[in-house]
Amino acid sequence: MSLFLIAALPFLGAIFPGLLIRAGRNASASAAGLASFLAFTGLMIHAPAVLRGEVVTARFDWLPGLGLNANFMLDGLGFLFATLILGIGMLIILYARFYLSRHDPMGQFYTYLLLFQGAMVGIVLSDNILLLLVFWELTSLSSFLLIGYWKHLPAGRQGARMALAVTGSGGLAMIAGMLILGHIVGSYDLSVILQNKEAIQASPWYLPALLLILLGCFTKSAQFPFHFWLPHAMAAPTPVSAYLHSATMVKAGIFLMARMWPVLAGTPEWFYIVATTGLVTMVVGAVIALFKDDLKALLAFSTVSHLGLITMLLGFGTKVAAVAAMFHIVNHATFKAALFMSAGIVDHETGTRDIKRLGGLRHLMPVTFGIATIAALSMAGIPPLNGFLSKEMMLEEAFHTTWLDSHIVIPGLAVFAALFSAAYSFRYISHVFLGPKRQDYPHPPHDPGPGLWLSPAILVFLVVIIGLNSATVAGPVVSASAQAVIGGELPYFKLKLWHGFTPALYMSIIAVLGGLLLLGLHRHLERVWNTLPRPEAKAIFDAVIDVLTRLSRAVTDGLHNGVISRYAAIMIAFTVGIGYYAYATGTTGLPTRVPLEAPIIPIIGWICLVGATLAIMWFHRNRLLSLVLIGVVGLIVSMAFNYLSAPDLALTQISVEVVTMILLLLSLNFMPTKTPVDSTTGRKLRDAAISIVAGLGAGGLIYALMVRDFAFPTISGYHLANSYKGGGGTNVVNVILVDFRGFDTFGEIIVLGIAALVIFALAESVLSSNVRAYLLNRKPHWPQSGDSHPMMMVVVTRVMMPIALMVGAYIFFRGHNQPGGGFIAGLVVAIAFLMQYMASGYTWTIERQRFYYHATIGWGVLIAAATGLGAWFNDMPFLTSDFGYLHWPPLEEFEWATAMLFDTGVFLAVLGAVLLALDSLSRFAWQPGIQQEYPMDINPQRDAPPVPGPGPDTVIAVGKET
Amino acid sequence: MMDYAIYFTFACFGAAVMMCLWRIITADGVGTRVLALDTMVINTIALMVLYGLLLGTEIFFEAAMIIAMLGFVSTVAYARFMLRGNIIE
Amino acid sequence: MEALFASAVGVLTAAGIFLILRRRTFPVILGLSLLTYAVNAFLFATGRLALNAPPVLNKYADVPYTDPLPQALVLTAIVISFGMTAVIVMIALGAYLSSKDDRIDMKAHDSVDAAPGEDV
Amino acid sequence: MNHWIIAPIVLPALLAPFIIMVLRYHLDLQRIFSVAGTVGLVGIALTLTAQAAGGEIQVYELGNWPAPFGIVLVLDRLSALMVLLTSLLALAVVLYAMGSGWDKRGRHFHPLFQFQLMGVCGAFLTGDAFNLFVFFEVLLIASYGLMIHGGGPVRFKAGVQYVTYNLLGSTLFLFALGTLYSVTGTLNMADLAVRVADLPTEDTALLRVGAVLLLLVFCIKAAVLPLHFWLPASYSLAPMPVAALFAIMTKVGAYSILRMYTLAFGPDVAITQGLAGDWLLPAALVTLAIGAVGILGTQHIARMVAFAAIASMGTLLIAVSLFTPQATAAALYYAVHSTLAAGLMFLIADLVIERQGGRIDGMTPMPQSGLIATLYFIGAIALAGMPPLSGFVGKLLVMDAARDAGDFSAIWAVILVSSFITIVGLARAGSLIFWQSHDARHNTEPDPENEDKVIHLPPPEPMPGLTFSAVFGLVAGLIGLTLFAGPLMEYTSSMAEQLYTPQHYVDAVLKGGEQ
Amino acid sequence: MTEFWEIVIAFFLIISGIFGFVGSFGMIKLKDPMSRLHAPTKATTLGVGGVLIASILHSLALEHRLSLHELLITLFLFLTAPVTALFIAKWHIHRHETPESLPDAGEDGKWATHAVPPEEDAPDQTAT
Amino acid sequence: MKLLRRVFPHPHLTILLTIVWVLLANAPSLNSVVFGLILGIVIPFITQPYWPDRPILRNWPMVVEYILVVLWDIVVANFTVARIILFKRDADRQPNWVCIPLELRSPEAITVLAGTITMTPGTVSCDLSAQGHNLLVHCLDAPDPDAVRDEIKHRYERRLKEIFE
Ligand code: NA
Ligand code: NA
Repeated sequence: MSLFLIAALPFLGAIFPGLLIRAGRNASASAAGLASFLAFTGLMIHAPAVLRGEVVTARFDWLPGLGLNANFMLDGLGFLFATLILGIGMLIILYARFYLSRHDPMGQFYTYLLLFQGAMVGIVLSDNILLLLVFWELTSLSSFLLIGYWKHLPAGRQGARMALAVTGSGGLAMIAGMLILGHIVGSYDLSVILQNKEAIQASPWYLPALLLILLGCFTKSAQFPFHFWLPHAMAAPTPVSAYLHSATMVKAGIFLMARMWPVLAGTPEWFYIVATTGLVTMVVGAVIALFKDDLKALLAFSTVSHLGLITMLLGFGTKVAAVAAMFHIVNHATFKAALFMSAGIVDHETGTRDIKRLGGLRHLMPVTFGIATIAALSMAGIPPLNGFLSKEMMLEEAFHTTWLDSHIVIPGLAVFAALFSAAYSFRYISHVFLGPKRQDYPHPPHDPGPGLWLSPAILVFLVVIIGLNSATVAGPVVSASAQAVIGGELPYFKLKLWHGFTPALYMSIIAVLGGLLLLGLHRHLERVWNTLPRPEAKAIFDAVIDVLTRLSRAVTDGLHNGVISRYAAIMIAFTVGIGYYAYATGTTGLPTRVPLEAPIIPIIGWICLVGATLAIMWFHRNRLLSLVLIGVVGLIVSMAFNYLSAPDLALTQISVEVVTMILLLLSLNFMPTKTPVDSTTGRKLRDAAISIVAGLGAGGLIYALMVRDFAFPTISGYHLANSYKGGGGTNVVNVILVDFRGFDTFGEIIVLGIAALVIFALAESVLSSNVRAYLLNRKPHWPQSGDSHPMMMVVVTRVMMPIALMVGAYIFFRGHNQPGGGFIAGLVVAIAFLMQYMASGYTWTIERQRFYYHATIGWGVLIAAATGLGAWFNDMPFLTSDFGYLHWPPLEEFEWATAMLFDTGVFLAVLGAVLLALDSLSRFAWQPGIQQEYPMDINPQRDAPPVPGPGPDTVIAVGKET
Repeated sequence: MMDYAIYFTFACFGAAVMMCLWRIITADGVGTRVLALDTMVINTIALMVLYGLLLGTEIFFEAAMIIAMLGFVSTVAYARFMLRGNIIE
Repeated sequence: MEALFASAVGVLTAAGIFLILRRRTFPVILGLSLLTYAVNAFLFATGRLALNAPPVLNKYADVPYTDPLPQALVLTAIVISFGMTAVIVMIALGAYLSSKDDRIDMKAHDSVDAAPGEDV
Repeated sequence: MNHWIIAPIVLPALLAPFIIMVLRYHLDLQRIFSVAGTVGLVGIALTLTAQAAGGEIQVYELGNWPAPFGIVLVLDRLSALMVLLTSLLALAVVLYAMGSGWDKRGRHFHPLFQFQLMGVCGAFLTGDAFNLFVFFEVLLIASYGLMIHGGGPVRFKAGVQYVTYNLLGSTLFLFALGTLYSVTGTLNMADLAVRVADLPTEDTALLRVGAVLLLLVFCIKAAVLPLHFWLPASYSLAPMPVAALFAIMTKVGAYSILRMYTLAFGPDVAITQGLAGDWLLPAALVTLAIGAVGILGTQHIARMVAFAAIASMGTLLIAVSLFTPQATAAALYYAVHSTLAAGLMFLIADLVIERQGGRIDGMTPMPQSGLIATLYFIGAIALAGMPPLSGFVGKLLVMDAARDAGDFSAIWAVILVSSFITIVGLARAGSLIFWQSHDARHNTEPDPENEDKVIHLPPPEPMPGLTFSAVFGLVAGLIGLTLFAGPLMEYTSSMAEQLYTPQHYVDAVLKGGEQ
Repeated sequence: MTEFWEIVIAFFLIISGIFGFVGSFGMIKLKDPMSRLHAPTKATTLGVGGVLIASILHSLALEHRLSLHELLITLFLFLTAPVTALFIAKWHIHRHETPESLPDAGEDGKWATHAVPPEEDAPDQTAT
Repeated sequence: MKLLRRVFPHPHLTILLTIVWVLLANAPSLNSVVFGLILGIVIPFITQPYWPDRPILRNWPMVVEYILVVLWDIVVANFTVARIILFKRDADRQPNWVCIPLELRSPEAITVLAGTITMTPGTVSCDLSAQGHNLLVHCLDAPDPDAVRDEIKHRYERRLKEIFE
């Protein structure tokens, strides 16, 4: 079976349990089991070859550009781990089927479990370190889901997050380490990397890479000081603990150390970092385990301790130690999984995992007792069980290892840890199963059905078989895997019970006897232990995360505090700074242009402009006054445009000015007319400083630009030359707008159209909310005068509006050749209608309105677009124009140009947009029942006699009068 | 001769514009300010026509005309705002 | 003339930015208008200043023309900023009317949860 | 004449007014046309991508005026891909907006949506600097309307801030364009490249100012610190489908940086040396860091996703700011990923907000929580750059590309530490939202203090099938991005190669010789 | 001949300058707001009018073409200035005058600006 | 006739607009007259809803006479007022309100009257009475308000009555 399929099967299998859960829990579990079984079978097909020392590979180029490829290989090491992962996985699936309660979503469980299984298989089969990283992080993610499976338990959530944070961060460090490694070697393929020991260890980046990769391994394998997450992960359902913390997740770190052993090990750095960490972890875990009352916590710390043991072995860097490590991996997986499962059975049956509440179960649960006892004795290192064998090997290796020239440290501490290990193992047996029967179990306990005990029983069987017959049962696998780790000639070793009276044997005896002694003294030791100050890892971790979160919150909220003026100030200051930097790092030439002289009129204009601008700043709290002053500025700016040969700009500016001012007045009607003092003097000074610097920047920049000639001929020379020839118009600005750069104009009218739409939509939204009630009941800023539609205004408008329309038409028609054009015409016409609005009021006017603003905008855009599209019929690009002349005797010739049609679109869009915007704003002031019957309030000619009340002739029918 | 007259008139209207600005800034009521702005607009129209006269061009005519038309609209809008609050009712 | 023009652009920019840094919507809008004047003038002047040389072709005489392109760009810019101003005026009004507060600043934790699609 | 090039602009530009005029009162018809238009856009984008894949750069001369005098649209691999990305995201968003009923919580959603697409596509396609400004404005003003769609005081206020900040940006854009025009006398990007290369030394200071101002404008769009302040509030307070669409807007900024700073002010151009490189990289690093910190530091899911968007822009810009073909290829891959991922996460945030409110404090269990939690998990994986999704691939690509940079260790450190903070933040939020809501303690004791804060939510979406298929579509996109990382990376490499040989672009636009 | 026309044109220009100046000067000099209102009419009529006439004469006499479009500006000003003045006067009446301070409005009782509809006792308009 | 009225709602306006167009075009060519006439017909047709009634000018010679009188008065008044502003001390001036009872009834006529008063320097039309029967005028310097009233009624209102009513 292809390695791809073996790696993919668990993932494919993950889909089904979730879907099949509707068909029942058995279906779901069977699907999960089947997937594991198929993968396991596939693995076993390769067993003969692998045990012969061959390496099975499968390669697929996923992302060759990066070197991230789906390359898999199966060697002895991978085979050992894959077998454990899949084999124990099947047992867990069986066990979980009976362990989980009716309320637990089992489909989800199996999905997560298989995802995790797939990730683990992926890690051990990867022949590409980037691919390995992918699976590595996947185990963090899937274990997060598994640990947090019981989402209603706070402990589960926190444990899951802690596990993710710790192992995930290690994984991130590993990314860096792996990238460095790949960089040194020039490939991310493991098989290549493993050939390059010399290059790697000679590289100056060896130590960083080593540290980063080990960080990943240590966090994953719960090595001190990252060991604290593991006990908290025990909040997960027991099948999860049994799986993750015996054979799989925590072994991933071990696996990787073993995997990289050929290229990373053998240096002093490796020895001191890895061996020391392993040693410390082994001791610390063992000591803590003895004092844990929670069965699973006890097992968790024992796991920490045993992982430390394996790590230490790998850290020794000797070949025999590596063999011992491999062997202990197998042994630990078997007895620890069995222990977790038996602890789960106890929990399941008695309702508690607290050792203090247990005891005397041997009579009530004999099967469980048998399983647990054998497994625990193996863990304690009692012959003839498998735990004894590998522990012997460990002690033997420890005895021969010196640490900083000391012959004592490692053997001493190893014995010390073994002693504690024996003690907690004995405690597990004696305090749970031995002793008198109790009356106060939460549930009356009895042995479960075979569904629950079958899995641990199989494992315990292995424990015994390996112990008794290690060379044949475990020998081939251990050899094959050790060979893969060592990468060369295997050292001489023999897996057997009796090696003679070796130092290890004495050390073992000391450990077992000492362990019994410790168990006897447990009560007293516990008292001492409880008085010792010991840092609670969870509290520290929580505090760190809490500080991190608070700090993040403080930084985030402090930085993004919603004060836009600060945002703007930062942006402006930054812009000026960067701009100045860019300027200062370049060179500037001397002025090349003779400046224009400044006669009196521009000087007066300048005085007025600057005076008005300063006055705006001074009086800006008086909003109406500042509007008036803005009008002055606008007037002078447009005069300046006029003066400086830009008549089109002047026309546009002044018309836009008026409409803008009307919009502002309309909105000011609903807003406060005064701005209160909000800023301190300090703030004002700061703002003034920023403003002045920015002003100097803008002014200085334009001055520097204006006094120099263009370095190249500008493209507008072409526009001047071709405006008439190619565009048919003499007003070059207009021809640019509707022809050369008509596409800009197309975008521009769309902007305007969108603006109107937005305004309309916003008005709808506001008016359909409860703002409406506020608007209806609001009082005006100040008392209103009578006579809202004075006769003179109305009469003058009757004449002015048609004339204004005429002017609009004129501006439109001449635009192509003289200052003007569709845009200005649109504004002028809009203002003409606005005049009518102001004269006779909104309701009266709107009733007589014959066109719809939405449609006007739409037509405008469509006509403009259609003009552009018309060119397609001649197979010319969008907006290609044409023009010509018509001759109707006796009239003179008329020019026609498709650009005029485009300009018509502009005209309509502008007209519609301005009117829609004004219309939307006007609706804010609308009051129900105001039906204005007449265009003017006072009209002595009117037939109807005046109604008493409101205005003489006004029919302001408010409320009841309608 | 004519040039001197033009410059004289320039000076007169220039001074007028500045007086209007002075009035806008210093007046105590908004009405006067609006009035001053309106006057300023009218003076500006004169200045523009004058400038066109000086240069012998008609290019400023449209601007002057549009300003004459639109100055009215904005003045009315200001006044309506002060009288009624709502300028389109 | 160039100095006058440049200093005017500078003053308009400075005043505009000063007002944009105020804390109510209305002065900010005024500031944006001033800044728009400034940038339009700036853009206009990138074609260099010229007197009595409007870019309207004269069929009868060979006269100088100023650079028409910046004028066209400024025209586009004026129109666009008009649309933008109209929109911001309107949103500011909507914000004021629905919260009775014309402060432009928000709180860091403001969220729309209280009433999606509704007003408080 | 290949008229397809302008189709992504003209189609929405015609569709929107059509909807306004004819279908103003018929929401169902609006929806049908809007979706049809978006599907059409996808089709057009696919056609364009196919046309561009060969490597030929096509130029569309609007009005039949030759470059640099008229405006040109330019189709190369990069612009084609960005248009395709836009259209795909848009399709998901429009389906979601319909399914969730967001499109009827205010007026004119669909026209504004179409106009937004027009603006974005135009920005990607244009070859003229001022026209780029115009399209920026089109997409901005449409975004203003979409951002405040649905109304409400807080949203309006955020809208004011958003518009204000962007108006400053638009102003800056004009300052930059004016300066560049004034120095070089042209607006066409290709012509600009030619002229910048020949610029006399006395004008370099002014040109540098113009170039750097332009860069700042794009950095505002791309939300680079310290110019990112507009983003958190506007994205988190916009309707979530709209925020999802906005995921493409930041990419417009990144695209523009890449375009201008490879074409005209490229790494080989002496005059503009050091303008982008010197500070953009540190700024991008800080952006990433602040984005990550924001993810952990917020209490609202929408705001969290907004910060995630900032963080992803940080990563993207790290790659951009290296200005090497390899890094650019990585950046482009990451851009596609982060657009889809951020879009996805905003939609998921909406699913959550509509059912539970957006505060990250696990109030009550929500309907369909299992499915949504799964989706959230997927989205979080994508955003955090965890395997197996494309975020991880992208992150690896960026880190790998940074390897040759002098300060690669700093880059790696920031990326990895930020990833860690992101993971912690997303995990925290997810476990509070989806898990803690099941906590017995929370369900049994009603909190009297929060009684008045009870959130009254509208009924969940009227067409859940549509919303979920939109979300699934984006998930599928991310998966596809991961599976086909190899070919995609090849394609982005070819895009980068095209970008770093600007002469082809210049030749195509200017037909080999200027004037 | 040209010189004669130049003198005529100069005359009109000077007249207009003086009246333009006086108009704005009045606004500075006159103290009460109502009186200030009289000032701009000078700028509007003879001020601008003079320039316009000068412009018409200039094109007619010196450039020998008929250009009357300046008349349009006059037309606009004559149409609009009274309305402007009326509004500002109404503002003044509204703010600074009372019915008592003004002359009697005859049979109509009040001047229109003061003829405000009586305050309704806040009808609840939200209901409608 | 009805059709004609609908097509030409305001014939005077049509004429005025045509003139405006010709002035705008600044070239009294056939082209501009024809074009102006077309617009002069189209535009009143569009704006007709806003000008529902149809005022009639009865006495054309009087229109000319009125215009001449007003222009003359404007010139004279300008000088008078300039003297007041420049040379009269503010304290010596006697500003005054004048109430002018109106015989005119047509809004157009009243508007023309009020406009005339405003455009002649020295007087400004300030308000109408509540039902439009009196006009309030402010005088810059009027020691004798009644004289002002009589002159206005005599010089302007009388002529306007002949024109409009
Ligand atoms: Na035109
Ligand atoms: Na064309």
